[in-house]
Amino acid sequence: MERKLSYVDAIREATDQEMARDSSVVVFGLDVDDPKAIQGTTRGLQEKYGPERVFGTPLSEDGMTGIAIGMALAGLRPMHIHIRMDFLLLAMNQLINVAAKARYMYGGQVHVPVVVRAMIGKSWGQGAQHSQALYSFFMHVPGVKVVAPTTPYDAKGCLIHAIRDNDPVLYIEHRILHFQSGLVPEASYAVSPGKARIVTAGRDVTLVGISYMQVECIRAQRYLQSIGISAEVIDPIWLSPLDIDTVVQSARKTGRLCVVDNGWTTCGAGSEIAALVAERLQGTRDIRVCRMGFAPTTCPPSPPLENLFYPNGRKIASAVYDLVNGTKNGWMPEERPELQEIEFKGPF
Amino acid sequence: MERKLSYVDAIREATDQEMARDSSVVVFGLDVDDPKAIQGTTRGLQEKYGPERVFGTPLSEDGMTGIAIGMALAGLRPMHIHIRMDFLLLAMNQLINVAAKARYMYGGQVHVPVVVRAMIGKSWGQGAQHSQALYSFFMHVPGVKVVAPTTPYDAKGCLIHAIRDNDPVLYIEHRILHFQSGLVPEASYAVSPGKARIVTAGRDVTLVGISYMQVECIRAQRYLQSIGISAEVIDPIWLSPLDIDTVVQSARKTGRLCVVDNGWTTCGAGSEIAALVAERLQGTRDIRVCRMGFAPTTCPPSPPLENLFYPNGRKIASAVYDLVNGTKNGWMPEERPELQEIEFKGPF
Amino acid sequence: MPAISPMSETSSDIYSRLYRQLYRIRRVEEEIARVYPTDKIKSPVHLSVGQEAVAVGVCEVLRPEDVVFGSYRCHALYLAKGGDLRKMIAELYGKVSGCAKGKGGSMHLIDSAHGVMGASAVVATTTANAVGYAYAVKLQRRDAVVVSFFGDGATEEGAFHESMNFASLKNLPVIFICENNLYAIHAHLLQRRKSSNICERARAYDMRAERIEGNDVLRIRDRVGSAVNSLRSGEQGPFFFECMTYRFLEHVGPNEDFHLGYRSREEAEPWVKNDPVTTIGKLIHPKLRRRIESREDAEILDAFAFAEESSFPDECELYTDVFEA
Amino acid sequence: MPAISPMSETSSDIYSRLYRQLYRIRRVEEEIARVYPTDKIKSPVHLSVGQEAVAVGVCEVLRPEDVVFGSYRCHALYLAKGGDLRKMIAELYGKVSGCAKGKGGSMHLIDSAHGVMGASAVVATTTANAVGYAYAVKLQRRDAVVVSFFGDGATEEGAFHESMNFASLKNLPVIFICENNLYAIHAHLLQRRKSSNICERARAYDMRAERIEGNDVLRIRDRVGSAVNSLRSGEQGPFFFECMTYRFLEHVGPNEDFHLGYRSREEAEPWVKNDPVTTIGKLIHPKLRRRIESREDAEILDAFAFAEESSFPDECELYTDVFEA
Ligand SMILES: Cc1ncc(C[n+]2csc(CCOP(=O)(O)OP(=O)(O)O)c2C)c(N)n1
Ligand SMILES: Cc1ncc(C[n+]2csc(CCOP(=O)(O)OP(=O)(O)O)c2C)c(N)n1
Ligand SMILES: [Mg+2]
Ligand SMILES: [Mg+2]
Repeated sequence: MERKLSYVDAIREATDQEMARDSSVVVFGLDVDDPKAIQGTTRGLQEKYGPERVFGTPLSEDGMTGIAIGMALAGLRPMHIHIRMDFLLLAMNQLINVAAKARYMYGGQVHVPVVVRAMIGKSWGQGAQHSQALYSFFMHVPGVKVVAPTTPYDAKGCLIHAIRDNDPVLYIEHRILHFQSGLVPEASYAVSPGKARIVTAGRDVTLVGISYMQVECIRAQRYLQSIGISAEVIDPIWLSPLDIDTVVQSARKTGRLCVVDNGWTTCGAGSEIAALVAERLQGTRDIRVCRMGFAPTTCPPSPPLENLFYPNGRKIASAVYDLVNGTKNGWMPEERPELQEIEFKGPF
Repeated sequence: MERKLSYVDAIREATDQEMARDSSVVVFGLDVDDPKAIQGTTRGLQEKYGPERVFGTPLSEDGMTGIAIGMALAGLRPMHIHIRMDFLLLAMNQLINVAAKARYMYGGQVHVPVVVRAMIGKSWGQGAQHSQALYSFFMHVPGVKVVAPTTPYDAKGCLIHAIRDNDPVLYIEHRILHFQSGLVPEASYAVSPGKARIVTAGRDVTLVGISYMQVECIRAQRYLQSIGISAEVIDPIWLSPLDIDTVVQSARKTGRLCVVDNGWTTCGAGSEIAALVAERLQGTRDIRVCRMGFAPTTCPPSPPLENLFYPNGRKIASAVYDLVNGTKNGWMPEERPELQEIEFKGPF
Repeated sequence: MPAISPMSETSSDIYSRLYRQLYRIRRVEEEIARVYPTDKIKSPVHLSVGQEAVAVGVCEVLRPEDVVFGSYRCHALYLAKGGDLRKMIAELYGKVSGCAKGKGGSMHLIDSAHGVMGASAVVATTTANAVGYAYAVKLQRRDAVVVSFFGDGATEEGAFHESMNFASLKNLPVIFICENNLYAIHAHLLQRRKSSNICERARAYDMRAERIEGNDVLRIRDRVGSAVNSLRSGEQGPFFFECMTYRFLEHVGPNEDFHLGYRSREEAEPWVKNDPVTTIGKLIHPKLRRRIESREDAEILDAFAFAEESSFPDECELYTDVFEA
Repeated sequence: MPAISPMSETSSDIYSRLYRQLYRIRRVEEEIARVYPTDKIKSPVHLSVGQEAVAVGVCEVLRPEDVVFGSYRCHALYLAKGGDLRKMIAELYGKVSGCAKGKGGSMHLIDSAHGVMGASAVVATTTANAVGYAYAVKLQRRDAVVVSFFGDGATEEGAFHESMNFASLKNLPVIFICENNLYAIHAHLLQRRKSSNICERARAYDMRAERIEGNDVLRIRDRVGSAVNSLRSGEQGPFFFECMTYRFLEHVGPNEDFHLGYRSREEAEPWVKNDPVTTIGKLIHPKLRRRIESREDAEILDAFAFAEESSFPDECELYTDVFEA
């Protein structure tokens, strides 16, 4: 199973395989059928499955979300794609008031197997309205599942699960991750909720990185290694339902937890994970926690401010150093070129 | 200063006083000028200030929110009223993408002094779509202030501050609290962010109750008192910015923290407060935490299920008992009629 | 009375069927209003009293496999489309035998087996859902018509605009039924839009639109019936109908509300005089009518008894149906 | 060339003013496109090249105290309304001397001193803001006109519908300018709605609506000018104009995009032939024209130099402007 694919191609393959397997799968959203094909993730699908099953839409996020729900009620499995998660703010009513609640408020008579693909943007001065990752909103509300795969392998497996899941699933993609490539089996497979992944085992600290921050956590782990701090890096993959047990076990072992959100920290995934771990370990194990994420500001486009806005491997390593040694800004690693960010040119 | 007012009248008086004081204040929203006058909170304002400054609107939450922002950009101080917080889900784009970001993304050239009044409903089988309290969404995003007054005194003072504040403020009212009455000075005064209120001092546990749950926490405090557990009840009043210091000091003293959300707990205000307290006290004070809130389900209208869905004084007292004694369901107080819920007849 | 479009049955059959529905719905809601003060129904009720003609006239021309979506004011629609009466009353009582196991309440009636695909407490949300359902029906080559019911107020919501545009773009087999009762809660139409031109706006989406005056169940049946027939015969949708009607009782709750002053008894008078339950009743032989009424009365009594006797959901039900088990 | 509505100035003054603006905007964006590959501008640029006539024609009839709102494609509007050029380029460079201190970027240009009240990266959001601003202007009895610029795609959003309805209900002094360039990114108008009838939809909100063909700056100035005059003379709004125009370059970025295949060079040809920068330029004496051009060229060089030399925001700027200090 040595085949390598990009994250983009992994999404495309998952969608293709599911559409071939199940004629009830339909894919739509703004620009889904245009020459850019959503970064390539929908390339060729319309030619293969026709304009009834794959189509671009008017600019109507709220309406099209309600339409997706209606399709699902009629037995289809719609996938609604948004090139920016920020636009989901136009669709909150249908997502939260209808999709998340339909099964329950109709006493189980209906279900809503909708997949919402939402992309998180970063850099190139996209600024205030093209940079948000609002997954904590959907973790907060019962009735929606949330997944943020970071590897091409999970990108494919999680999307296949999401399409087959009989409940609404919010599938979050970071545009930088689109450029990652990795091993992806050709055969169809599902990565289902329930199991977080321990990416690297470690002794001294538990590092949980969400979405793209997973990459920065791995960088941090390398930096920390160089000074003898052993970090256990965990990728939760599914944020709702969340496999907290894996994190709790790790934290019990390391006694230290650092969660790095790919969003703001207040009422974020990191708050939830920190609170859960505190509740679960209190009285049995004294632990140290630290949350990182976006600066508590709007995202600025000016490059130097943008760099300050986001966490990165070095900042994470530095924070973990302090967590371990009880220092304050005790250490900041030198930039290591071989750990450089994946080269990409914006705007994305 | 012995004058008593209901929460409803406190809101009405605050609005009236500010409209008299500042001709730039305008009040609108669905049904603002109708015979029910938003539970009475807008009663008489249109007669007094005219239909240009006080008016009902079409059913257009998103548009009217954008319109409120435009008014604010032109120098008005709009107050936009929603009889159900659930409807804010239609206005998220303007609230989060525009109101919260305008000052920042325009480099301080503009500001958006909008007040959004949002009511939380409860009971009488309102069910899935008329029961949500989504304040954690707004705590998550930088640029919006959030307040959830629980007493008539704070209802007036916080609204006056909100109207005068030069940034967007989300003002949350629980419909049960509307029926509370209490001391309210007639003279104008502002209750500004920065200071949580210690409602009752205590030794053994810190009880933080948000919005209506403040009332249930006070009930719990009484129940606990009867078995010799002394609870310090704190009302944060302002959720963003949040006065965490007062909570941290109390938790340092009591060593135990129970936060009762008037909403779901996952990525909720309770998660944030618990995480902040853990971060602040780690290494100096070992504390026990417990979060309570809505059941992790959609709100059911059937009375017995509805009772299970919400925390109440007895359940809180029982959870705190366990927190203090390390037991599991160690104690559940007998219902005490004199602590009965405020009698009200729905639907609200 | 407008003529009945030719069909293979005597008009008296039609009259009695229409009357049965009109009477049934009216009596059910009168019974709800009677019981309401006892607090046995702990759910906000938005009664359709006065507006039954719209749901009845439309559903008269629908088949079981056709599908309807409604608003919180959904009792008439639910019943007219064939929704189970016992399950409806039990739902209002919050009983586990309710159509949503007591987890929906009065504003979210559903009976998928009879094509009642749900109702929302958030205005204008089910319109988009109906359009999506119609897209699926077209894609699946199913021979079914989808009907979306909503009030005049719903037409002001952005979701309405977006739904209209897409339905028109894709020529979907959906019929939009705007129940224009002149008010959104207590706000008159003309407080919310410059003119009463809902059909003009619908036409701006390139769809056929027609206003039906007078709360006229026969005309509604007639006009909507021909739209349904064209859809069945393969013509493309959508169609839009603005049905003028009037709410006799308060927006929510069991009482009259003329004392509030936002509308006058005089305004209501012509509508009450022309109450379809009475006018259609007059078209039927008294004997037959009494037979219909007593049958319905009995069924209604039975449904309320059923609701009373049914048990509340078990505690574990709180946690089921959030996700698939 | 349509006649100029009589005004107290020779048409040549008008031509040269229009040309100055058209040339200035075109050259600024050509310069942006030239610099872009160097990555000095780290901000997505949605260039107006080809569409300048709309902003220029409209702003020609506006006063400093009038106010405009735009979309992310806001360079032409910003400049036409008198926005500061140095601050604009500095903003694109992310410098603290930018109109938003480097915190807005290309999609959020603002110059409140000159009535440029902002631009949004989320389609159709500023339309509602413009309507709200117009409500305030009316309430404050201010003698100002508000103009909302948006693309054809924006008309599909629910926010558009809700904004139109309210502006019409309250007769607000707002002018809606739809820059119809036929595309939303790569999707043609007719992939997104059944027919090209934007004005009809506007009329369904009871407002005067008119389409202006041919990317014709003089006609735009003429027609919008008379609407502005009626508003100034106390007539009630709103007014709606659909200005047909065409984007020469890619949706976002500095290049052409005919190779993508979603539109053809043939389609573009007539628009390019009829490029207002050229046609208006022809109406001016070459000497005068060269004088205008060299003055603008100099100012543009200066603005880019200013941006280059300006410094980036200090780190502390990250935390300011979230709330009032
Ligand atoms: C999005 C939204 N906004 C506001 C409300 C509050 N509300 C409930 S019913 C109603 C009036 C709706 O009027 P209409 O659509 O004409 O239906 P009717 O009640 O007349 O049948 C309003 C404003 C709501 N439920 N949903
Ligand atoms: C609400 C929203 N949906 C989608 C997008 C992505 N998007 C950016 S520009 C654009 C096309 C807008 O077309 P139009 O309104 O005609 O303006 P134009 O770019 O042609 O000037 C889209 C869909 C967005 N920015 N905002
Ligand atoms: Mg109505
Ligand atoms: Mg366009």
